[in-house]
Amino acid sequence: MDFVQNFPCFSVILCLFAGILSSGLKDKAAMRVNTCLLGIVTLLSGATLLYTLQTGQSFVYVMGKFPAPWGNEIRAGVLEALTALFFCVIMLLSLLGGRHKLLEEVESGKTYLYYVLTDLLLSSLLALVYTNDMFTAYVFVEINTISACGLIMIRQNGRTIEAAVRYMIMSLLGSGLLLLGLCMLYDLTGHLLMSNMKESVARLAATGQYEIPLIVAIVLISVGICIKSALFPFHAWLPDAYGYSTVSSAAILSSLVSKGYIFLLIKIIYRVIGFDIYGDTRIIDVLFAFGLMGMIFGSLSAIKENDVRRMIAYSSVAQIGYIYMGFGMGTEAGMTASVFHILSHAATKSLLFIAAIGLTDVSGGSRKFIELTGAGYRNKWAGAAFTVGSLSMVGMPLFSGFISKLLFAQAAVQNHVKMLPALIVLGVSTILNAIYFMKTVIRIYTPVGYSAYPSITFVKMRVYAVTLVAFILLNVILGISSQPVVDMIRQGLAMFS
Amino acid sequence: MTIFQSILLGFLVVCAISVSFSRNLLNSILIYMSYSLIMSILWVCLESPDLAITEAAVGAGVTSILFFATLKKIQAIRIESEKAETTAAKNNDAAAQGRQESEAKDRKAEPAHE
Amino acid sequence: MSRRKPNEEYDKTMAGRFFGWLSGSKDPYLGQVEMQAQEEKVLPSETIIERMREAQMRRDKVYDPEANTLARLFHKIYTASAVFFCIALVGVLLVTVSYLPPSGNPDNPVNNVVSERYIEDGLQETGALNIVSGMILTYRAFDTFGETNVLFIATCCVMILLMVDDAILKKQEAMSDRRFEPKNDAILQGTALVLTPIIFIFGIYIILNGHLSPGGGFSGGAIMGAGLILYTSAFGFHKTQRFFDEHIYKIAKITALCMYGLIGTYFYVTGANGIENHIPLGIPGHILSSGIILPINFCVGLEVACTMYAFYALFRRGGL
Amino acid sequence: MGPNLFINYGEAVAMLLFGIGFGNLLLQSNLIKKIIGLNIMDTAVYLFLAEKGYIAGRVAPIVSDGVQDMEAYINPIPSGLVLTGIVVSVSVSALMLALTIRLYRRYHTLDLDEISRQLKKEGL
Repeated sequence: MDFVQNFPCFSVILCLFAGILSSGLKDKAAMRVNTCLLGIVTLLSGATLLYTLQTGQSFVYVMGKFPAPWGNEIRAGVLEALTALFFCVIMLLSLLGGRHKLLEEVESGKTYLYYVLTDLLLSSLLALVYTNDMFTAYVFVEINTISACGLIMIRQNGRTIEAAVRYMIMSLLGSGLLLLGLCMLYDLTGHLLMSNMKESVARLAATGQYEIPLIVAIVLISVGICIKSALFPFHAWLPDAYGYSTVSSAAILSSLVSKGYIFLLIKIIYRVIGFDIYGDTRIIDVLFAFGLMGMIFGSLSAIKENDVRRMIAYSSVAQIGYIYMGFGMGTEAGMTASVFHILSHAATKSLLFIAAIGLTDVSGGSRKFIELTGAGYRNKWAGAAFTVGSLSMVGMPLFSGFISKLLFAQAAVQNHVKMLPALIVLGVSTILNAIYFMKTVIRIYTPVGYSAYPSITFVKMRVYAVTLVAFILLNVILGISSQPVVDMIRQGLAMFS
Repeated sequence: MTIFQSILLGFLVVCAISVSFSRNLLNSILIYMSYSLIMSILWVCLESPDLAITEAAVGAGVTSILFFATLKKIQAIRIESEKAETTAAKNNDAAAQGRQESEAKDRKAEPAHE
Repeated sequence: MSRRKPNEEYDKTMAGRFFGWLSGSKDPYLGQVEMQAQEEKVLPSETIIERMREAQMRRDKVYDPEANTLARLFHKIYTASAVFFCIALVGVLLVTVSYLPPSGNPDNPVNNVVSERYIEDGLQETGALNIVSGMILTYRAFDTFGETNVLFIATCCVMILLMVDDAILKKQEAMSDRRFEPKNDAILQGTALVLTPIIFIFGIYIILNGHLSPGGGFSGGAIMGAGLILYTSAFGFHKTQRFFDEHIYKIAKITALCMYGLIGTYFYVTGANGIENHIPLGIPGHILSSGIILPINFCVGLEVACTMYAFYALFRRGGL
Repeated sequence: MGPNLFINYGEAVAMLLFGIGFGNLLLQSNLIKKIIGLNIMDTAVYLFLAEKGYIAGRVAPIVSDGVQDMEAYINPIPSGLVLTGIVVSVSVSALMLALTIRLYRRYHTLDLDEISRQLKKEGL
């Protein structure tokens, strides 16, 4: 066995260790440990990605000496490694971009706990990405939920605590349903490892035995994960949680935490239930419908919003709708588009959050649109970054959002029944996106002769500006040379089944 | 054994429903405690002693203690004489003034009975 | 900045103009484009106050359930639909249960090769008489490590919420003298004096016998934590702090988790790479046996006991 | 309705409890009761699992007298899963209780609807 195959296991364990050790360190040291950790894990994920691309197949890593149906397992293929790499990079950039706000907004003496939380959050995300065992997935979903709750409430005002409570209640409803579905599936198959479960499920589906319990279990798992990832009717907690927490948390939550759950759902669809059986249950039609509704209603709520961060949060609801719409197509192309949208949305949404904080900082900390007038001149880096993010969200060519919209449109054309609604809603949603994002961009570039707030220069915010530039580059790279990424996603999805 | 288990299961359902409808928070936590204990007995019947020990220690023990500590913190456990006043204050909850008064009273009374 | 041209010339180059724009030296629209800044409209302060009052009244009206029939209606609809959803959920689940394999039947799909190997070879492979302990700590060790980390992260979150700064805590205690101390209740203290050692010994017994009899790290740790809580509520935080303060808590927690992590990692990596691990399994039935299970149980027990006590202390006092 | 509802009476009760807990979590406006509902929901799932692991006439999976036969012991896997689950649920409920304390300190009420009404009235 090659040494590289140890890397996924190492990266999860390293994150856990870093979190544990950071809990005994001072604030500064914990920050350094966190940054080093993110760098190392990025390298490890990159090496895994290269290795899987070279060998062209996925590998299974047995945690302990007991093989398949008895022990825990980790599995890494192209898609897993790509997602892990992407998650690490985005987390690193989000933390760097929000660092100056973190010092202001978190009680001094508790900052190290923030880094403990992010370390463990990263470990849970990686475990969700790599795991090949349903119960491990459940345990790490819980770690993910608790640490996300911590990230929300670490900035302590009444709003965030209330948002954290709402978030926890919705998440725990979702976890309960997920656990129940998982137990039922275990009862029907007798296995907990994904590969063995898939064999049993295929056998059950072929013989028609236990048909109703199987469908109910699949529905419970899907609904649980939909609740946790804030699909449209379950999104009530989202605007407060994203809008009032500290900016790094908002970026991480919107771009990584919900995506981790969605990635788990993709794994379950492909590796536990099987794509065809999942398509036959018709739950994908429900996902499709709710995805479309989310696209419209999320955008409408965003237009009504008078607060820039809540607007971006509502835009997340719409984007999650896009992802579920891709699931709902029930085709490979739809899945590819969804996975690409996960990556592109993660890159863009965190950029928008980080840029928005730069704009509000030069507007006296207010997030109302009226105060933001001309903020693009006062903080030019943030203004440019916000413009790039908005253009990408709207779907301008050159940026990543364009590619994902293109892929969604292609996928829609292949599916004859769902083509018309998908294309119409895609168009309407793009227009709505354009309305609220362009409104903001015009607002921040409306000149004001005299401003009460001073402008900010490069020297004062070097790290912040470099982060924004890195984000913009990431976006543009995803937009211009999207083909290799799309190919990798196709290859990875092919490895899943 | 089946009859015994059925009785226990019946108790579980009764406890769960009465938790939802009991007015006093202290009562509902006590009922939840007994729910946990019944659950752990049931697990002994189902031949899982590991679970029974853990549930008795964690579910009925530590979780309930945490609930009590919370109630103490939010001043839901009051000494009897105060109870009448505060329930009266609770009834016209909309009147914010009355609430504040009762809180002020609670704060004054707190060191005495903590 | 090293630049060869003098300042005036540099300002005229593209780079100079770009960086000048970036650092906000000049607003490019002003004067050159036919675009004028809006004049600021100044409202008299009475109007502002009036408007604020109106807005507040409007809000009160909109969000007051007594005044707003629409909100009340919405609430009713929400409640009704939630009740309906719950009843429907229970109905669906009951129907599902009626189709599930019959309970207590040996031929169910759950009783397959997986549990067969756990039962028939578990003793030889793990050295533990208690198959459940053997299963969660060796076969499925990664899950259990994750679970211990759930406890750890929950403590961190509770700390974020409830931890009070040490100086403030000291001041508070100085002001309201024995706020967190009990009132020297003779019955409570007498009982605690007898019970605490027994509870501790029982907890340690359960942890050490985790691989031989029911129990293990989690239950034993919870029992020990309960013992600590009993001692604290009888004798007060000051007496507990003599042997268990924040410093010791941190050391114990980090040591336990790191030990667990190291043992676990050694076990995973050697197992996965096909290297023989040199952990002896011992003779089944002895206390010192069963390989990694005993030390891991010990670590888990320590961590759980610390966590349970930390929850209680943070809830009661806001510090350890 | 399938054939096994009355044979699976333990599971049926577990599902009933799950529904009650779910309803509490969804409908109660009092936070403490919500948390109790959450605990009831979790334990209901664990009851379901334990029932599924039980096999009539067999004993707990602790090797005694050197008998190592599949026919002698119940399935150990559900017990292991539930053991994990109990610890998860206690940490989640501790976190929720801590949140409750903070929320009470800020708004002096446990009613989540009341809190959001106050927030909206403040116009935030």
